[in-house]
This record gives sequence, structure tokens and C-alpha cells, in this order.
Amino acid sequence: MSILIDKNTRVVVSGITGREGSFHTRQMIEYGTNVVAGVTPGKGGQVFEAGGKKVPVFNTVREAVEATQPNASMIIVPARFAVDAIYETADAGIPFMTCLTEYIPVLDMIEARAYLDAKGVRLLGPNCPGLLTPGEARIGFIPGEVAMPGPVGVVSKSGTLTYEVIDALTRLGIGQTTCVGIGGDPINGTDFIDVLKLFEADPATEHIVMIGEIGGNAEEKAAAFIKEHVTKPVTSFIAGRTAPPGRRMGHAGAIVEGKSGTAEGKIEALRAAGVPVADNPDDIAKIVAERMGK
Amino acid sequence: MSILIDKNTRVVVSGITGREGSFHTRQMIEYGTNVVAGVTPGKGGQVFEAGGKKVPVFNTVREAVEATQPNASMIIVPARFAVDAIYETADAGIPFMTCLTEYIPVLDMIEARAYLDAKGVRLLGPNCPGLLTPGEARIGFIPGEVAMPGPVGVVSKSGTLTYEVIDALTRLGIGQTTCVGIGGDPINGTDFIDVLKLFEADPATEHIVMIGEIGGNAEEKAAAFIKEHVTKPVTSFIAGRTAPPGRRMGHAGAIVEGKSGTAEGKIEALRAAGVPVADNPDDIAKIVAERMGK
Amino acid sequence: MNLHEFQAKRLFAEHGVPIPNGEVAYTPAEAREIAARLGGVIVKAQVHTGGRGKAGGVKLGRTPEEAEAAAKAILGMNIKGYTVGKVLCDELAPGIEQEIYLAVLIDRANRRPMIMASAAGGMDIEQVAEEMPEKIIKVHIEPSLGVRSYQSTYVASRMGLPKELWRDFHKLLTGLYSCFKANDASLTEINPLVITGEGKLLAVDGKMSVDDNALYRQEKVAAMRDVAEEPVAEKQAREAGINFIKLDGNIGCMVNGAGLAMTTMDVTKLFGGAPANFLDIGGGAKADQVAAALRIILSDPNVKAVLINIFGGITRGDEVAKGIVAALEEVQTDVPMVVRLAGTNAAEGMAILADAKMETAVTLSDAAQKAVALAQGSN
Amino acid sequence: MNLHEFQAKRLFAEHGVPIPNGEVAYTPAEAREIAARLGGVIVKAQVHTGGRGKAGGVKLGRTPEEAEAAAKAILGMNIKGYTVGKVLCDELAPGIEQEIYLAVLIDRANRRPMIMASAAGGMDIEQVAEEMPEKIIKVHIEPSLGVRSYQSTYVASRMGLPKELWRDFHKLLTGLYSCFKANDASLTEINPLVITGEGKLLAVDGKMSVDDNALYRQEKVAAMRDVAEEPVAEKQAREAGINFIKLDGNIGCMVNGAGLAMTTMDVTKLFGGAPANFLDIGGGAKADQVAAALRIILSDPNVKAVLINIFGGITRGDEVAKGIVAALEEVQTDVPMVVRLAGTNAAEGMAILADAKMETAVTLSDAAQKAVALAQGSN
Repeated sequence: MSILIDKNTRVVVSGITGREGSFHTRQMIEYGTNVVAGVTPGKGGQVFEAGGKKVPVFNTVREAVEATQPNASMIIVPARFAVDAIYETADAGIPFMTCLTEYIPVLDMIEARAYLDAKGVRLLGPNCPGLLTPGEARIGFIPGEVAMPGPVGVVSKSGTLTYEVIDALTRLGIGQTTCVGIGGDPINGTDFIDVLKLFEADPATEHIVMIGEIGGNAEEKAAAFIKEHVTKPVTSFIAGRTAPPGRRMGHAGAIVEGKSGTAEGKIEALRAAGVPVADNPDDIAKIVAERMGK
Repeated sequence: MSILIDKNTRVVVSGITGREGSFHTRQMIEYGTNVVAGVTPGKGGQVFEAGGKKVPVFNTVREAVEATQPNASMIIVPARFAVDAIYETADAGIPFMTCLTEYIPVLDMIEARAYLDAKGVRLLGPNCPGLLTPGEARIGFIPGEVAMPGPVGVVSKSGTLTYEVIDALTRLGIGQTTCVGIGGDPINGTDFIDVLKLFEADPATEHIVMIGEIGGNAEEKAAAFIKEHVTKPVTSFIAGRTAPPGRRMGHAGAIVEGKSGTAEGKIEALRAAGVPVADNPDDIAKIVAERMGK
Repeated sequence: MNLHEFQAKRLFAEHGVPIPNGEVAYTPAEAREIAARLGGVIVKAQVHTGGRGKAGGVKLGRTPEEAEAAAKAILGMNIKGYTVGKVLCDELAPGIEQEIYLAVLIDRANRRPMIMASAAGGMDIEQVAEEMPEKIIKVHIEPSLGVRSYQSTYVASRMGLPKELWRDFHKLLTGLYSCFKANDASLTEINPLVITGEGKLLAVDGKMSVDDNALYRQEKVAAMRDVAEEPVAEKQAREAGINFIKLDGNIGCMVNGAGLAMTTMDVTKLFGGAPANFLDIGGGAKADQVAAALRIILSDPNVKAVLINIFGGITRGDEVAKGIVAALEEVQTDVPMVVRLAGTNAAEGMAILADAKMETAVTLSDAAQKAVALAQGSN
Repeated sequence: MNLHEFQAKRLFAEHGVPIPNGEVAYTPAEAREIAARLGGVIVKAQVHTGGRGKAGGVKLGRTPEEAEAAAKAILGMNIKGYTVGKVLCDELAPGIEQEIYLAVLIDRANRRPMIMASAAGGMDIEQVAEEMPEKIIKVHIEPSLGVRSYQSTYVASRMGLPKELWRDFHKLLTGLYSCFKANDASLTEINPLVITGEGKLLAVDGKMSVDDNALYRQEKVAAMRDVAEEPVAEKQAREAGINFIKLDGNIGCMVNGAGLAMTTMDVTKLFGGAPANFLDIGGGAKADQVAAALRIILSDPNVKAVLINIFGGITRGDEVAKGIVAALEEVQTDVPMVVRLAGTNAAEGMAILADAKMETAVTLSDAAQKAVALAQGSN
């Protein structure tokens, strides 16, 4: 079992013929991901070959949907085209998309997120490493090599820090149901709480690891949610205790964010919700092992 | 019992100091409607008096909400201000509003409806006569004098035709739970199906009268819905059998609407769903009486 | 409100949609001059109705002489009741490779503007829609997003448009939607959209309808109303704020509320009568509006009887009755009338009308039957 | 990216927000001339930091002489590490009746732009927010709708603004949001927004931050970057596509990924060290980027040791190691380094680094401890 993706998930890749897109799509197919279609405007009719598989390329997502019925999308296109790709994917009726692209302007994401919410479409990202169900499928960058199947659900704002934690879990023999990188952008599609809900409902997930970082108040909201709604044990880490306060302009940010956003505030909130917070990422896997009785 | 409004509904009126607004608000208060606030920008602080009641006037709906906690709104302002009033009411957190204003441009309503759907706010109208729960409360124009409490739910696209039908029911001694005028604009907030759902769920409603007219396909969709989901008896009338086909420009309308929109198509769909359709509005009340065993 | 082809296309062009050079001629001589300037034109009747091609309202004018002759033949022609008062003389397209159908309109069912397109453009698009619905491409537009490039790409790709034209097509479609939105249109249609021999897109014919409710903020479009062509009765009704449509029967109808007005017509027909019009005097039913409505109804010589059906509602029946009596005094007429008042204070109102020696009725059926009898002269 | 006050206010003015007449002076003589033209000015340091008033960076220049003296005092002044290179000379407001606080910013929690306003404007708005939160009015903006008149009315009504100013206030607020949106701002702030003795609104001070991700489509704003003031290391980092923030410690850090970079700093501190910087080299970790990062780190004379922490991920560890070796050959240095590689092919990478006689570490804790020891010179 897993959340969001497994080996049957049918993936369409927007930007499949690009440099980044073709590289990562190839890796995903080699990992076993069921990539059924690619999209690049003007390249409809081409075939993308990887791992002995032939993936048809379409001009638009809607044509890809009409021909290949994908149920998940990966968007890996330059920032100035990414928002259009998000709208296109939602419009084509795909219920779940992952956008890896970074540097999308925040006002664009505000409008896109409102649109997706109205449509009931789930977006993971943008500016995220994607997600991985070990041994089954991968959308994005999370290296399958450091992961193994098992009972721990991992959710994180970070990229390489997440790989680090997955690696440490695997080295202690603790596998993962699914590892989800939600990305650290100010406005994103899927938040800690969304993923916590899925892990809570997933029978295969026995333990949850949540990795946060300074900024915003997603960790504080997650802590409140865990206290009320999560019955499974959660172990956490917050990056950025020593980060200097951002160079704020004006008074507005301080008034809006107040004391939330700092590492101390987040750690306090999580501990108050009964979540152990490791001081050092090296300790996370140890705490999880201990709590799981390993 | 009733749907949407009763004597406890707390109503705020946008446009309360206008000519139309003050006239109808006065009538509503005299009927027993619990009008708790009025809104006219620039007239905040004034007091509207009617039926021995003093209703405070605010500059904005949000201030009215902060002070008087209304849970329903009536909008009766000129067309060029009506869409703004709709947004304002939704923004202020009021879950149900009735917009009586006619002549709102259709592109404005398209955007407004999308916004309301995303917010989960219900709009009745625009360009509708409002609704009436006999003996309890009225929002809009439906004359309380011709109605009486009882077991029939009435829903209609029309104004005066509805009064006619209510009057006929009352004269046969058949009262109404609630009478709802959804309005005939191409894009509106509440459709037949929404009201049918409410009547179906309302224990006091035993019989439903649905009055449609030519144009659009709301009646056809309602017929399909009745067939699947409505267990209570429905009696209907469709106005416009002799109306000439609209003077259509171009081919687009014909391609989009096909054969839907005509009286014949609607009557056929309703009869196929087991709904008797009267040939003459004079007969509706008689059919209802007969079907109710009166 | 419907626009003429030349008006629609000028508005399209303001939003970057390529249209042929062309000018409007009101006389054959003008058509000759235009053709001399443009070097060969197509001469097209400008009337608010379809089917002008079949009616002979479109002719070639390859030379100034031919254009003059074409205009002479078309001007003054009667097409479905409309007299042609002007023709559009458009430069001929430089070869036609393909004819495409392209429209932006409001799709009520989905509550969105919608792009409708087909590679099988030309005259018989309704037939295409019926027989090969898969050849009609439909794409909804989110008003807050506008036309996105993936949407034009989808339409272009599905139509099999040559890739070199995709960018131009996106620009054209964006322009068409921009025109639609900026002018509060309910329809903008290009049929055909032509790919010329030079590989360019060209909007050869154009139709456009604008939302009447938005005319208050569309002054330019409102000023395009072709008063010359509008029937007098409709013009009067519009100016009096009355909703009026002329029909072919002989029983004039005056009703408050559109639904009740249609129903009154339906019941009249049910009893063997033929309504002469649809007329909704709207809310209030004040004396001056009743008078205006009566004048409009009676201006139709076919009208042999008038049926007035007013549901008193919030306006009280006695007040309505007084309004009717006052209006009748003002509008002297011999045409027989039957009046039915219902709702609040209907009885008092009916009494006032009976005192004024008017034929009254209690139910709508009763009123309709009496009106039918009056129209047949059997009263 | 933060803008100077004079830049922010000019952008505000382009969207109809009333600002005082004013000009920028780079020398006392220029300030004198401006004051002579405008007839009395306020002279304000233009630096990318707050608190300039308390630091003496704002002075009155009622006469040209006084303005010259004020500019002389302020130009060259050091405010929180920034050297003042220019001053804004603004015409004095004609009497001040009231000072209002008004901002449009992004509210992450609600994922909307938000209007924030208070009738208690001026310097101490953060204190107002803390002590009297009810005096801070917050209104969210739906991007597809923009600022609607009821929203300005709400803000104006709640602030108790005189009714005669509501229309002007709506225009100003609409303009401020238009400026916010058109320039992809994350903040536009007016503090104070003044009601003058003449009963007019005037944006006396302005702040603006723009979303870096949107600079590709904001050429005008991007060109406003004040390179003169930007520290050299930050400029180099920006040009190399490296995310860099200078800190006060002595252990230079080079990490891939922002979260891991912050964590590396956290663990360094946990073991008693002090990071000299935050540095995220981003994905890939190619040799030239590693070299650029090293050069930036080593340009800080405080750096006594460098800690490199790279998680191999999809990029293989041996390739990263080769990149580091190549970079070190290019950047000759005596500063000791400790390198930790993890993830895919980490072992092979570590072997390459060991061959190159570099200090290596297996875990992050191990690496941090070694770096702390190196920085303390106890190696």
C-alpha cells in the first residue's frame, strides 16, 4: 500500500522532450513508473523511447488524455510556461499533478491554487522534489536508490534533506510507504495536513516522519491537526534554527506572521502536540526505530 | 417546516434605503420577516423604521454581519451595482442570498456564479421574485396574501405566473411549505434541481409543483433528476408552447442547444420522468388536488 | 442586440482579427467606386437575418461595373421581411485553401464562454454538427483566465491546422475572445475563417450578438443599433421599456410578467385563437405604460381583439384597474377588449372595470375564450 | 527584491497614488537646488534598511541652505551597514491632519493578497498591531476580482475616514493594488498615508518589495536594482545562480538544497561552531558552480574552515567529488576543508576525495564536528 501513486498510476509528463524532462522521465521509467504519455506543443506524433518503452508525445494534455487516460501528471517545464501547464492539466481532467518547476511567481500560484481548489484537483508542488513509492513508482527527483518499501510515511518541505532522512531510515532497515516532497514555496498545492490525512488513512503506514523548515505557518497548522486527528506516531525535524531572521521590508510581514514562522515556534507547537522533534537529522531514524520497537 | 427561510431567518437587505428596497423591505417586515440590518454605502448609522421595528443601516455588509449576524441577504440595488453586492455578500460570509435585480449582464453572472460556487455560497436569482414561506417570512416580491401554509413546495422560473399558481392552490385549500422563484436568467445561482433536493429532504413538503418555461435546458435536467432522485409527486407546467423560435444569429446557438429549450422537448422529458404536465395553468391546482386525494 | 456583418468585423479587427479590406455602400455608384479602389469585391447584403446567400443577397463584383450591377440587384431586395439598405463590398480573398468555422459564444449549460471550431467550415456547419459531431471542437473558457495557449493549440491540433499557422491562430482566437469579452457579446462567429492562398488567416464573414443588459456600458455598440431597419412597433416598445415581439395572429395580448405572457398566449391558442404579439409590460403596470402598450398593440391592423391579463401581486388590483381605465380613455379605440385581473384586490379592480363597461373574466381560460370569441366577431 | 522609497513611490504614482513632488540628490549641492525649486523639503536617506529615522537619516530642509546641510549630514552616513549614497528630497506636505497606515501584501496563510490598514498610522504600527489588534483592518483581495468598492468602503468606514474622502481613498487603494499586481510585488506599503491640511490624501513614505521569481517579466523593476549598494559577494552569488546569505561566524558552508543547507548550519551550531554563511548551490553541483561558491565563501576573511555537505541524490556522488576536486585545483586556498558526501555512489566519491588528500566525513554530525575543530585551529 501507498498514497497518491503506485505501480498502476498512469503518468503523463508535460515537458517530456525538454532536457530536464527527458532525463527524469527516463529515470522514472527505469524505476518502473507507468509513464503513458508525454506532452510538448508542436511535437505531437513523436515517440519518446526509454527503458524499452515507447511513450507517445502529444501537442496538448487534453489529446494525451483522450488517447491514453492518464490519472496523474508530472510538469517539468520552464517557469514561464509552468502555470499554463498547471491550468492545462486541471482542464484536461487529471485529478493529481506534480509540478517540479521552481521560480514560479507567487501571484501566479495564488490564482492557480484558487482555480485548482474550485476544480477539486490536487497539485503537489511547485518547486518540489516530487514523490516516491519505493519499489513501485516515482514522480520527480527523489532517488529510488536510497529508499526501500516499508511502514513509514515521509512528508517534507525540503529536497536533499529528505533524501538524507530516507537514506538514514533505509540504513536502519526501516522502509517507507511513500515519500512526499511538498516543496517550500509560499503558495503550494499540497500541504502537510493533506499528506498527513492520506497517511492516517493508509493502512500500510504505521509511522509518519514530517520534516519542516522555517517560514510560513504550515508546521504549526500541522501540529494542531496532528493533535486532533492523527492517531499514528509522528516524528519530526525542523530545519533553520540558526537561520537569521529574514531581511524584512516594512512592518506588514511582521504584523501578519507574528511569532509564527520561527523554528522555535514550530518546534514548540509540534512538541505540544506530542510529536518528538529531533535536534539533529542523524537522530530522526534512531527515534523512529526506537518508537517502532526496533 | 419549510426550506431556505423561516421566521427565524435573519435577513440583511442591500439597498434598503432605495425606492424599491425600502418599499419591499417594509412589506417584508409587515409580513413578519426578521430583517435585522440594511446596507447602503454612505448611510451607515441611519435607522430604517417599519412595522414598529428599527433596523440599523450600515455602510457595508461586513459591518452589518459584525454587528447583527444575519444568515440571509436580499439584494435589491440597480443592475450596475448588483454584481458587486453579490461579491460583497459572499465575502462577508453570508451563506444564502437572494438577488432580485434584473438586467445583470450575463458575463458578470458567469464570473459571479463561479466565485459563489468556489465559496460554497447559495444565490437565488438574479432577476427572480424571491421566496416565501407562508405565514413565516418572505424575501422578495411573492405576495403573501395569495399564499397559505401547507404541504406543497412550489418552484418556478417565472414571477406572476407563479403567483397565479399559488393563488389557485390556495383557493382550493392547498397550502404551501415554501414558494421559490429561481428566475429565468440564462445564468442564475439556484436551479430547479437545487430546490427539488431541498423539497425532497423537507419532511413537511408532500407534493412539488414545478413551473418552467422555454429556453435553456434546466427543465430537462430537472426531469432526469426527478426520475432518479425525487420520491415525492411532482406536477408541472411549461410556459411558451406557442412562443416563436428566438431570432437566432449564426449557427452556434442551434448547434449548442440542439432540440433542448423548446416547450415540446421539456414537456416530453418531464412526462418521461412520470411528471404530469398541465396544458393550462388553471389545471395545475386541480391535478395537485386530485393527486393528493383532495 | 444583433450587429451587421460589417460592424462585427470592424470590432473583430479592433482586437487584431484579420479581416478583408472593405467598405459599406448605400448606392450602386458607391459600390462601383469601392470596387474601383479595391480592385474586385464581393458585394453582400447587410440585414439582420440569415440565408442571404440563398436569397441572392451575395454577388461577385470583379470589375467596378459588375460591382455596381451587383449592388443594384441587392439594394432594395427583401430578405425574410427585411429590406436591404446597404451592402458591404469586401476585397476578394487571394485564393482560398481551406474554410474553417470558429465561434466564441456563451454555453448556458456549462456557464462558461465556449470556443466552437471545425475544420469543416462554410455554409453547412449545422449539418456537420448533426451528422459528424466529432468534427465540432468545443473548448470552454474560464473568464478569469482567458484563452490560454494550450487551448488554441488544442483547437489547431485537432483541426489539423498547419503548424506554421498555430501562432497566428492563437493570436486570432485570443483577439476574437477579447472582442467577445470587451463588448459583452453573447456570440462572435467567423464563418468562414479562411486560409488564403498566401497561407494567411482571414475572417471573411462575421456575426456578433451583444448582451442587451450590458448596453449601458457599451456605448459604442449601443450606437450601432440600426434604427433604419427596426420595425416601428419594436422601437416604440423598446423606448417604453416594454418587452414586445410581433406575431402573426389577431388577438393582441397585454400581460405583466414574461412567463404569464407566454402562458396567456398558450391558453389563447389552446382555445383556438392566434396571438398577435407577445407583450410583457413588466412590474408596476402604471397607466402610462398600459397606454403605451395599448398603442403598440393597436398599431397592428390585424388585431381584432385585445386580451389584458394582469396578476395584481404586490401592486394592488384596484390600482391596476384604474390605470387601465385611464389608459383606455387616452387611447380611443373600437377594438373589443377583455380584461382579467387576479391576485390582491382583484375583486375591487374587476368592479372598477365593469363600471367602465369593460368585458371582464375571472379565470385565464375564461378570458382567453372570450377574447377568441371577440376576435371571431361572434361577440 | 526591495526597492528604495523613491522607486516605490514613483511606481505608486504611475498607478494614480498621489505622492509629494520630490527628486533624488546625490550631492549636497543637488539637494540645495531641489529645495530651491520645491521651496522647502524633507531630506531622506535612501537605503535598503529600516530605522533610518532613528539613525538620523531623515532631516528637514526648510531652506535651500538647510537642505544642503541635511544632505551633507546624511550622505555617506552608515545605517545598519549600508552607506547612504543618495537622498530623496520631497516637498513638505501642506499640514498633516491624520496619519494612516496602508499596505497591500501577500498573506500566505490565506493564499491571497491582503489589504492592511489602520487609522493609527506612523512609526509604531507594529506596536499597534500587538497592543490593539482591533485597530488593524484586514481585507483579502480575490485576484480575479481586484479591489471592489465595498472593500474600500469597509476600510474607510472602519477607519472612520471622512465620507468626502471615500471616493479618493477607493481610487488610491485601487491604484496601490494595481501597482502591486502590475509589478508582481509581494509588498506595497504607505506609512504614513497622510490627510493633509487641504483635505487631500498623500503617500508620504512608501516601501515596496518585488517577487524575485517574476523579475523575468518585470524588466523595468529589475533595472531598478541598486548594484552600488549590494555587497560584492551577494552580487557574485546572484550572478552565479547561487543562493547566499552572509553571516557572522567563521565556518563557511557549501550545501546542495536550502533545507539541507539550513540543517548543516544548525548542526554546526549544535557542536559549538558558528556558520559564516548560508549557501545553497542548487541542483547538479557542477564544477564551475562549486568553484564559484568556494570563491564567494573564501572572499570572507573571517572564514577559518569550510564545510561541504552534498547529498548525491540523482546526481551521482563520484561525479560530485570530481567536481569538487576540479574546483579546488582552480581555487587555490589554505583554508582547511571537510567534505561529506552522501547518497548515490557516495563511497566512490569519498574515495576520490580521500585520494585528493581531503578531510572527509561520513555523517553530518561527524562533518560538523570536524569543521568546528578545524575552525578552532585544533586540527
